[in-house]
Amino acid sequence: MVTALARGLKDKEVVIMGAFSALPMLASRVAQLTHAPNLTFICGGSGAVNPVLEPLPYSSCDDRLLKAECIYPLPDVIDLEARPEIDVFFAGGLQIDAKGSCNLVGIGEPGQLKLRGPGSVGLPFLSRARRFIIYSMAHNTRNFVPEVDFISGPGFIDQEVLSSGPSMVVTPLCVMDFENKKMRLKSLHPRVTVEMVTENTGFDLIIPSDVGETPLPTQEELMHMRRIDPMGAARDSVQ
Amino acid sequence: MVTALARGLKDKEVVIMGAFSALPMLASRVAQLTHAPNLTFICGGSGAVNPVLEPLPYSSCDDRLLKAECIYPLPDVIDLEARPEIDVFFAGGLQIDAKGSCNLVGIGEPGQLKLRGPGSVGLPFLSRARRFIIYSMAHNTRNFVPEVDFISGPGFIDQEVLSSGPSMVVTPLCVMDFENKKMRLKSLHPRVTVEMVTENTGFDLIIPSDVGETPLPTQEELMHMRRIDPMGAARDSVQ
Amino acid sequence: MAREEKVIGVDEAVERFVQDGCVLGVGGMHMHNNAMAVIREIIRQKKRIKRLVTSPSACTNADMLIGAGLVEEIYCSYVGFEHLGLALNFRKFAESGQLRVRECDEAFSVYSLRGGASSLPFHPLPKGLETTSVPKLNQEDYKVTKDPFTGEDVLCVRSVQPDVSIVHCQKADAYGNAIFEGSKFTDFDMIKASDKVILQVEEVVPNEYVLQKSHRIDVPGMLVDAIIDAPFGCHPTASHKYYTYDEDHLKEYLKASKEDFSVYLDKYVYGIKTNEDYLEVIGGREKATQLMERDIPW
Amino acid sequence: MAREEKVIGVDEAVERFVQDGCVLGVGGMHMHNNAMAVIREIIRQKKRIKRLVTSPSACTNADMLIGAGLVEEIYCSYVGFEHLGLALNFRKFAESGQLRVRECDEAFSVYSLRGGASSLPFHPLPKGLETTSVPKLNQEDYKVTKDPFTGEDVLCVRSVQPDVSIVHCQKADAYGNAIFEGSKFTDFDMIKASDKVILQVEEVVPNEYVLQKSHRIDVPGMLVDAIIDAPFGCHPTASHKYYTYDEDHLKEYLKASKEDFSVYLDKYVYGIKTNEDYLEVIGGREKATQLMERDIPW
Repeated sequence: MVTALARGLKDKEVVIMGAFSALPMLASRVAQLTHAPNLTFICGGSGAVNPVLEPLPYSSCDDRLLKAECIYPLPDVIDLEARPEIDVFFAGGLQIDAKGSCNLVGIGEPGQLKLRGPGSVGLPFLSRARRFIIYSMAHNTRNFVPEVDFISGPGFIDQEVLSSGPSMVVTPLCVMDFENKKMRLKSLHPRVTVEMVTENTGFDLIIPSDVGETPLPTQEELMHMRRIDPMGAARDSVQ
Repeated sequence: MVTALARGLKDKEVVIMGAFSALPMLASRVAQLTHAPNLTFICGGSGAVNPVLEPLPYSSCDDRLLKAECIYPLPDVIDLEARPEIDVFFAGGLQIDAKGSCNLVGIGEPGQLKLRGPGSVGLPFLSRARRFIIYSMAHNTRNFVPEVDFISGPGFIDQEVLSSGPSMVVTPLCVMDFENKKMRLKSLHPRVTVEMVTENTGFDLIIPSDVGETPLPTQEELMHMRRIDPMGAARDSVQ
Repeated sequence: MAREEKVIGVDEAVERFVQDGCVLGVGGMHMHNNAMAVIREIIRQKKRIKRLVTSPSACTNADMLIGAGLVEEIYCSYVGFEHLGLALNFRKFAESGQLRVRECDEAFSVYSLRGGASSLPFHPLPKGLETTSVPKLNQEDYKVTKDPFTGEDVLCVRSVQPDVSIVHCQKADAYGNAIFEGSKFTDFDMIKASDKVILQVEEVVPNEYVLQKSHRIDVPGMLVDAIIDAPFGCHPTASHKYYTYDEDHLKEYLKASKEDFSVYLDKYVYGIKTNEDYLEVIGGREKATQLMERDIPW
Repeated sequence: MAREEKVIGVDEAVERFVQDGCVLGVGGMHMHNNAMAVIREIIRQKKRIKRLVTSPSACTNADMLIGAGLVEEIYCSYVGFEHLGLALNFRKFAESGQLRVRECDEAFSVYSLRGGASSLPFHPLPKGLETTSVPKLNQEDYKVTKDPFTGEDVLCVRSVQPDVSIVHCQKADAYGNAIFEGSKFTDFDMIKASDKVILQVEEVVPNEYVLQKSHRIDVPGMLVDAIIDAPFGCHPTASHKYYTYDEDHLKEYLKASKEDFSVYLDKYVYGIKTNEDYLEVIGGREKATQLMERDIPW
């Protein structure tokens, strides 16, 4: 997952992530240490810009992030999220749908939620990031649904937004992208089959003829990951 | 002048001043060292809160103000000026009128100014300070006028404002206050006569029967002034 | 005359500044810098909270007050425990309708406080945020006006000014001039927007310390009404650069809030008198040392 | 691959980032932290400024560009020299109509940039500011909308986003992570609001220096496009904690702007090639020492 996320980032991009983001933090740092030395990444609530991540913490607001190039106050981070500076936003949700919308409000009807979610936090800013990458620690029919009950972060919706939308989805099973604004399988992680993915997805995923295998980390990437994350914070995140 | 200004401040008040304010800076610090230990004063553009003023600088943004309890960023100072926290605002202008309005825009007609003033800066916030004190480095018929050409800071105007308005005016000649929203002579500085004041005021000042003499500084006040302002920055301000 | 100091006891601070039925702000974010010593005292004094205002990501600071049954409604951008899971008191009270949720998002949390801090009647939002479900779920706090320059519709949020806020800083002098030693989160805007501010600190430093680094002082004392000297007062959350969060304790908390939360409250809140007693109950010096001993990269 | 550094020559920075006809922001306030090395280069390259944006109190940073005949219009809250008197180029060009003045005030300066920084279409003002002459004199930039929560009229200002801003910080690393060693004035909001940022600094520090004090870094490098290493680059204004303003020089400047300003420009701007040459012309090491030698209270 880390490798797929890291390779989804380009040099000179500005990348931002929110809560529960050991995985995108690690991916961003690995990208920076390999193919994207001019990447800037911002760890949400802490405001840490380009933290060295030695070691990678579990919490996005941890003071281990303070060894960084700047601790940018959160209100200023939010201002930045509204500016065209952000190239990539990492997103997720209780529910993710075929068009890439994410939901953290809850599951059920308004006023009669079966599951009250934590709340939408920064996901509404997906409408303004150049593009966004969805990552999910689980892949099953409960979280990959035909249509989200509530839109916290808009994917390809009917209304026009500034963002070009979601570009990639990474789960413990596979990597997906979008074709005509609908989710499409792109590559399978080792030992995962197309059937395992379709069985665990609550909608008809586009399955192209040339589904590849998700590339494995290089020796260099592995070395960085092990050094940055000796505690296994990123691995622990995956259910 | 310093003594009159200092005694116009009460303990626990929050006081703010803008450009060209050696005089109110010194007055505030003297007040703090004598009768108002819980006074807070903020030196405009520098953002210095409670600077020790050793020594008193000429410029309101001087880095000599950095020995202070906080350098509050200017945008935050402006936010504060809009809050009910500010008790006293020090004001002045190219023109000051009988109702205590101040003008820094210029003199003449819009689009055909005879004198282009520097601009209104923070004076519009006079509408929100609990009260304000006007100080002027000169007292003549050119700057004390019946009605200002432009309102940079509103005195007693027809529109309702949050402020209770101007409470005191201090010049090199005298101290004035307000009666029924019009300026009134309160006390004369040593060696100044009522005639000297009326001749140098461009409108009919209210002259009560009991015009007093402006109190002289006490030994304690004098000692503080000499220690804080050995260069004479405050004295140099007066024309 | 002498200058008055603002350091007082937590019981006195809560009695004086937290009124029944108030709009309460609580600072900190996720499991960091939650001013728990003051929040526990609010629970002990059973102060009823009309409306709770938090940073964009609230944690036990909100969940514990909710679990104690004291909160009527909350502006909710996020209440949870990040990698440790959902906030179960919040879930229970929200799902059952005992807690009214005013749905919001990070933009609301930030701009409503900034509007409050600047005495603005409302705060506009950047374009795009009208596309989510949030403004539709909360038409009381999100409304549309016209951009007077273009005539276009613009979504706005209500400005928020808490009656009183509880914020944790690492250091302050006795007059309230305070320093955040790590992340500030949205605490500074909360302080600016609030009518009264109770500041919980790890340590009270001399005024001379403040004068030497004035341009690194984050909060001028005039904004602070009471200072609570409470070392380890953020436990079980972290205080940046002082100690980390107590993961074992947070797991015990989450387990209790799944089962019977009153057991937790009895043991750690109602049964406790002073901050010193609390530190004993959570594990004393050994626990404190454990939370402080870390590989610190800075 | 290696990370790219952003330190470049002032001539290259102005060529690349200051376009003819741009909206230009200039930082600093009164006679402090004016980024004069860059401003002198703008004059040498005769870049025409469509609209000048300043802090609430501009000084020689605005007056010199105006005196060089390069500025079409200015958002004016204040242009002057504080205790040294009025800005005479500004007066002359404004009174003769050669300079268009968009009348404004400190609230406009602060909130228009904050609106720009937050990508808001406009920024509301606190009540009361509609009572002065300023909004009446500038109905282009001050307009009224409805508070959607109360239906009341609210005065608003236009948001401002300069095409490029010129700001002075005391320190930055080669990637633009920068520190204000004294007052920040409104420079930080100006940086946030601007499309491009040229940062003039007293000294370039190692990245390791920045990593050790990350929570005291005021500007993250991603906001900075070019760094100009210009010791004494604020002269004749001050650079906080480095040197004070040159009062003798400012008096010479004011005298020249009263008489024939081209004499001043020829001597100190057009006739100069490098920052080192400039430092020689203003008095060399002796002058520098004099401006640095002060009783420093911090």
